[in-house]
Amino acid sequence: MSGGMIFAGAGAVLFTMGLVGVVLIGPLLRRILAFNVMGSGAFLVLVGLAQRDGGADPVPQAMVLTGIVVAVASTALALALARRLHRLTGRTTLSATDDD
Amino acid sequence: MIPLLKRAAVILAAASFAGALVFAMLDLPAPGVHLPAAVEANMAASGVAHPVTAVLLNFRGYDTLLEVGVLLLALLGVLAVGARATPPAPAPGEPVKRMFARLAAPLMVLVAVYLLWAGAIQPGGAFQAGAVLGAAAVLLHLTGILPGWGAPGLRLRAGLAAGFLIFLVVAGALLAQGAVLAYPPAQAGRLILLIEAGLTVSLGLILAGLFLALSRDSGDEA
Amino acid sequence: MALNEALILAILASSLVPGLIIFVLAESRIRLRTTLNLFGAVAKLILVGVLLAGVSAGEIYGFRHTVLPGLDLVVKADALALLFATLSAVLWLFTTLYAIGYLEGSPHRSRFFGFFSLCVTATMGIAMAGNLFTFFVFYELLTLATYPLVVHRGTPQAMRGGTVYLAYTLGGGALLLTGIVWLHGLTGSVDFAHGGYLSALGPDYGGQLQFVFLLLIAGVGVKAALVPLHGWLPQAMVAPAPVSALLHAVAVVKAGAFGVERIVYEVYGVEFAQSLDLLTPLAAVAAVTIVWGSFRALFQNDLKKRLAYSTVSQVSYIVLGTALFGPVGTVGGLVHLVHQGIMKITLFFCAGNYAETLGVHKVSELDGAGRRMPLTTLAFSIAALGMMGAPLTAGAVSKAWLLDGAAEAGMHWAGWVLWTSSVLNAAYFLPILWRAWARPAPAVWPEERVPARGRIETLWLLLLPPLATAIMTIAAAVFADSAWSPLAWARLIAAREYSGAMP
Amino acid sequence: MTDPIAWLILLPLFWATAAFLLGPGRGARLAIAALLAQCGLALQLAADVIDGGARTHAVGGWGAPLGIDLAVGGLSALMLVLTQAIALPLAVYARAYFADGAPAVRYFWTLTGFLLAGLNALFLAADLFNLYVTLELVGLAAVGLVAAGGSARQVAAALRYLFAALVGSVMYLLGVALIYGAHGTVSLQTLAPLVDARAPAAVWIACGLMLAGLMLKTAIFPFHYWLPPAHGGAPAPVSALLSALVVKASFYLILRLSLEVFAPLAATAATALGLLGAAAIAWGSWQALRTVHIKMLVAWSTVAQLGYLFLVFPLLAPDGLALQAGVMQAIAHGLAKAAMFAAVGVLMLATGRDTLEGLAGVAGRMPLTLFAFGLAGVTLMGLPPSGGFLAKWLLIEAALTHGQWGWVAVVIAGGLLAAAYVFRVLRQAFLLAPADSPFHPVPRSMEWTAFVLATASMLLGLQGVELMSLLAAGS
Repeated sequence: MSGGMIFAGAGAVLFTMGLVGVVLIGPLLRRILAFNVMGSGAFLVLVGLAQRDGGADPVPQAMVLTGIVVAVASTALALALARRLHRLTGRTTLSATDDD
Repeated sequence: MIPLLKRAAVILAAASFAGALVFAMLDLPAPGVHLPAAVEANMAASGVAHPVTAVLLNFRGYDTLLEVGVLLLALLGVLAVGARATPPAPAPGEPVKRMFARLAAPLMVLVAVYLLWAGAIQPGGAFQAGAVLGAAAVLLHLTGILPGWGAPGLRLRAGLAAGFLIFLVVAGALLAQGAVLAYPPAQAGRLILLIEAGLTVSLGLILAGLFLALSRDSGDEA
Repeated sequence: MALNEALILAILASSLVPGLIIFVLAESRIRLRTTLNLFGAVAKLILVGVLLAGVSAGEIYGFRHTVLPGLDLVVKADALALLFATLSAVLWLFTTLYAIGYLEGSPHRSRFFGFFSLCVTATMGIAMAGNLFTFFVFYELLTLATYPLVVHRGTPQAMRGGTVYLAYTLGGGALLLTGIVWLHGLTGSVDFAHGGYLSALGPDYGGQLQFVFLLLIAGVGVKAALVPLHGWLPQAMVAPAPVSALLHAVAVVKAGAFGVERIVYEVYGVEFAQSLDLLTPLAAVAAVTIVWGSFRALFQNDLKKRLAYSTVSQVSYIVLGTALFGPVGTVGGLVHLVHQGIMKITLFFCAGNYAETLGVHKVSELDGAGRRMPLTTLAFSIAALGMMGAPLTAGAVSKAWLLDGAAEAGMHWAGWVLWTSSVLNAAYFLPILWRAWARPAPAVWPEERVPARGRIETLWLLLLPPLATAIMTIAAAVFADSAWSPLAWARLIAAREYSGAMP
Repeated sequence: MTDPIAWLILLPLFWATAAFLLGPGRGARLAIAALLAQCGLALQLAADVIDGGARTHAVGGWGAPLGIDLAVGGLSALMLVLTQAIALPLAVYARAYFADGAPAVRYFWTLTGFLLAGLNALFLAADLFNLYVTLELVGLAAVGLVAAGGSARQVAAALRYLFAALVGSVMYLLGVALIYGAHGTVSLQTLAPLVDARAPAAVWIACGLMLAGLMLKTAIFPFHYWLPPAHGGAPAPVSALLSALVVKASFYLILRLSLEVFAPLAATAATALGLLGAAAIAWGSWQALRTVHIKMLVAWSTVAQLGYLFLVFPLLAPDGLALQAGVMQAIAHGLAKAAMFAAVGVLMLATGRDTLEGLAGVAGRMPLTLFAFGLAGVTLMGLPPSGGFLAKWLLIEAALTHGQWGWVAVVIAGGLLAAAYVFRVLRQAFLLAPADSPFHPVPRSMEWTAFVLATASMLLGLQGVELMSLLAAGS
C-alpha cells in the first residue's frame, strides 16, 4: 500500500467519523468541529487517492487549498450563527421545535 | 437524548460505509487522464515556477476567484448577523504579552511578504501570506491593542474588497481580449503577482475580520 | 391574421377584455362598468350571429396555436359549437341585465362582473374548442372562474357550497385530464371530427377505449351532474340568483352535457361508441339520474334547491338523447340542450325575483305570490309547464323527439323513464303553481324589499329577463319548424353526424 | 468582448462588490440596472444557443481538462434566462419591501449579487470541482440572506440550513475526490466517455455521495427538514429567491449530471428518486394543509412541488417528455413561487399578521395581490393554461407512454392536494373581514411585481414551443 493510499484510507475514516458526529452530536460547537473533521477527510482522500502511485499531482493540491479556504469561510459563518443563537436564546443546540 | 439504538445503527452504518469506501479505493485501476503531465508541459507559459501556484492562479484561477468571493461572502454573513452595537473598548492586556505582540506583528508582516514572494517558486503564496497577516491582527486584538469590529467604515470596506476587485478587474479586462483570466504569457507573471499582492492584503483583513467581528459579539454576554 | 381567425378570437375577447377591464375598475364606476358589460354582451351576440350566418353558408372559422410540440390549442366554430355558443351568448345578455338589477347597491361588484365575464369566456371556449386539449383548458378555466361567484357572499354557508363545488369539479377535472392525456398518447393531437376519430385505432384498443370513455364521462359527468356525481349542484344554490342562472343554464352544467356530446359524437363517433357497447350504460346512468333528480326534487321545500334537483334530472335528458343510438334521439338531446337552458334560466330568474322582492325562499312561503307578482309568476308558470312537457312549450318539442328517438332505437324503457319523469315534474311543479295562483297572500311577506309601484311588481331589470326567456320558451315551440329554430339547427348537426338525410 | 457566458458571472460579482463598497443598505438601483443588463445577456445567450447550438468558454484559454470550461446548452440557457427573469422583478419588489431600512437590508444587495453570480456560475460550470465552489457560493449567500433578519428564529433556521448545505457540499466533494482518483480529471466533457456501466465501485460510491449531497441541498423528502423554517422565516424577497431559484440549482445539477456524465449509472436510482418525490408531494402537501402560518404554508408547498421534479427521473427516456416536464415544472414553479412569496409578503405587511386567520377580507381590500396569489396557485395546482399544467400534462403523458400507472396517480393526487392548500388561503381571503382589523397601505410596485410574476407563470403555458425548442437546442 502506497503512502497516498494510507492518507486516502485515513481520509475515508475521518470523513465517516465526522459524518457520524454531525448526525449524532447536539451541541453546536462540537457539531461544527465534526463538520470540519468531515471536510479534512474529504481533502485527504482528494490528495491521497490522486497520488496513490507515488507521483506528486499539483492539481488536487491546489483544489485542497481552495477547499480549505472555503471550509474556513463556512466555519466562520457557522460559528457566528451559533454564537448569535446563544446570545439571543442562551441555547447551544438546535431544538427540534423550530420546525413549526 | 438520542436513543442508544439509533446511535448504534448510525455508527454501524457509518463503519460499513467507511469499510466499503476503503475497499473500493484499493480496487481502483490507474486513472486514464494524467494531469500532472499537462501541468508540467504548460509551466513555461504559466508565469510562475511553482506548479501548485500555477494551478491555483492560472490553470484553475477561476476557482480561486470564486473562492475569494466565498471568503468575502462569509465575512458579509458574519457582519450581517452581528449586533450593531458599537465595538467594546479593548480589554487592557498584560504588559508582557502586549510588548511581545508589538514585537511580533512587524515580523509577521515581514514573513507574509516573504511568503507572497516565495509562492512563485516554492510552497507559499497569497493565502499563506494572508493567513499570517490575519494572525497578526488576531494577536494584536487578543492583547488588547486592536479593538473588535463594528460595522466597517468605507476605508476598511475598500481594503476588504480590494483583492477581490483587482482579481475581478483583471478577469474582466482579459475577457475583453479573449477569455476570462487568459493571461498573455509575457505578462502572466506580473499580473499574477499583482493579484496575489491584492489578495494578501484583503485576505489578511477578511480573516482578521472573521475573528474580530465575532469577538465583538461577546462584549456583553451574560 | 385572416379575418376568420380574428372573428373567432373576437368572440372570446368580447367578454374577456371587458372582464379584465372591469377587474381594475373602482367600485364606484357603475356607469362605465354597466356600459362595458352590455357592450361585451351585445358585441358577442352580433359576432355569434355573423358566425351563424357564415357556418350555415359553409364558411370555416378556426384558430390554432401550438403550445407544445404536437399539442395544439384549437378554437373553431362548427355547427355544434354554435348551438351552444348561441345559447350562451343570448342567455348571457339576459343574465347580465338581470345581474345588474339584482346586485344594485351590493359590495364587490367589480369582482363579481369580472369573474362573470371570465365565466362566459370560458363557456365560449368550451363551445368552440376544436380538440379535447382545448376543451379541457376552458373546462378548468370555467371551474376556477365560477368559484369566486359561488362564494361571492362570503358567508360560511357560501364557503361550504364553494368548497363542495371545488372538490367535485376539480376531482372530475383530474379524471378528465387522465382520459384526455391517455387518448393523446394513443392518437397524438387530433381535432374533433364528425363521426369521431378513434375508430381508426382498430379493435385491439377496445378495452382501453372503454376505460378511457369511463374516465372522460366521469370527468364531464361531474359538471353535467350525473348521479352519483351531482352532489355539488344543490349545495351551490347558495350563490346569488344570477350565478345560479349561470350554473344551471348558461355555463356549468351545460358545459358538462356539451362535453358528453363532443365525446360521443366527435371523439368516439356514435357508431363506434355503440360498437364498443358504451351507449347503453350511458343511457342507464342518464335514466337513473333523470328519475332520481325528479324524485329528490319532490321533497325540497327550498325553492332553489327544488329547482337544482330539477336541473339534475333535466340535464340528463340531453345525455339520454345522446345515448339513444339514432338520429332522432340525437336531435332530441341537442335541442334539449337549448330548451332546458331557456326554461331553467326563467325559473331561476323568477326564484331570484321572489327572494329579492319579497324575501321568499321557500316553496311554503309562495302562497299568493301570483297576485303580488303576476308577471313573474306567469313567466315561472310557462317555464314550469315547459319542464313538464306541456304542449306549446319548448319542453314538449324536446320530449317528443326524445320519445321518438327511444322508440326508433328500440329502447322502450327509455320512453317509460321520460314519462315517469314528466309525472314527477308535474308533482313538484304543480303544487308551486297552485300555491302561487290559488292560495291567498299572507298579510306580511318575509322581507319585502321592493314595494310594488302600480303594475310594476319589482325592478324593471329583474322583470324583463324572465319575461323574455318565457316568451322564448313558447317561441321555440311555435316556430320549431322555421329555419332558424334550435330544432332546425339540431337537425342540421344530426344530419352531419350521421352523414345521411336530415331527420 | 461581449461573450455573455463570462459576463453573466462577472457582472453580478462586480455589482455585489460595488454594493458592499457603497455601504449597508445601498445598491438597490445599481442592482436593478445591472439585472436589466443581465436579462439582456441571458436572452442574447439563449438566442445564440438556438442559432449556434451548445458552446463552451475556456477560462484562462487552457481548455479542459487542464483548465476549467464554462459550457452552455439548451438546459443551462433556460435556467439562466429564468434566473435573471425572476431576479429582476424581485429586485424591484425588494427595493420597496426594504424601503423602511429593516436590519435585513444592510447586506441584502451585496449578498443577493453573490447569490446570483453563484447561480449563474453553477448553471454554466462544466467542471465537477468548480461546481463545488459555485455550490458553496450559492449556499453561503443563501444562508447569509436568511440569517440577516437577525431574530432568534431566523438565526436558528439559517444554522439548520447551513449544516444541511455544508454537509451536502462535503459529501459532494468526497464524490469529486473519488472521481478524480478514479479518472484523473474533473472536467465533465473529459469524463463523459470514461464513465460506463462497468465503472469501478469507487465511482458508484462517488455518484451516490454526490447525489445524496445534492439531494440534501435540494431539500427533497426526507432531507426537507431545513427548508420550511428557512424559507418560511426569511424576509419575503429572500424566501422568493430561495424557493424559486436556489433549490432549483441543485436539482438542475442532479438532472444534468444524470443526463450527461453519469447517465450510464443514473438509471439505478431512478425509481427510488421517483418514490422520494411522491413522498415529498404527500408530506409537503399534508403539512401545508395543517400549518396555521401563511408563509409556512407556501414553504411547505415548495417541499411538495420539489417532489414533482423528482418524478421525472424514473420516466426519463429518449422521447424527452419527462425532461421537458421537469424543466417546465422548474420554470413554472420558479415563477409561481416567487410570485406567491411576493404576494404573501404584501399581505403580511398589509394585515400585520402572519396567520391564515389574519387574511379574512383581503379579497376586498387587495384584489390585485390576491389575484396574483390565485394565479400562482393555479400554476401550482397544474390547471390550464399555466406552465404548471403543461408540466403535469407532459408528466402524465410520459408515465402513460411507459405504462407506469402509479406516477399518473401521484401527479393527479398531487394537483388535488395543491388545490386543497391553495384554496385554504383563497377561501380565507373571501371571508368577511372583522370590522376592527388594522390595514396598512403597501407600495403599489410590490403588488404589481407579484402580479407580473404570477402572470408570467400563467402565460408560460402558451409559450411551450419556444421553451422546448431552446431546451432541445444544443443537447
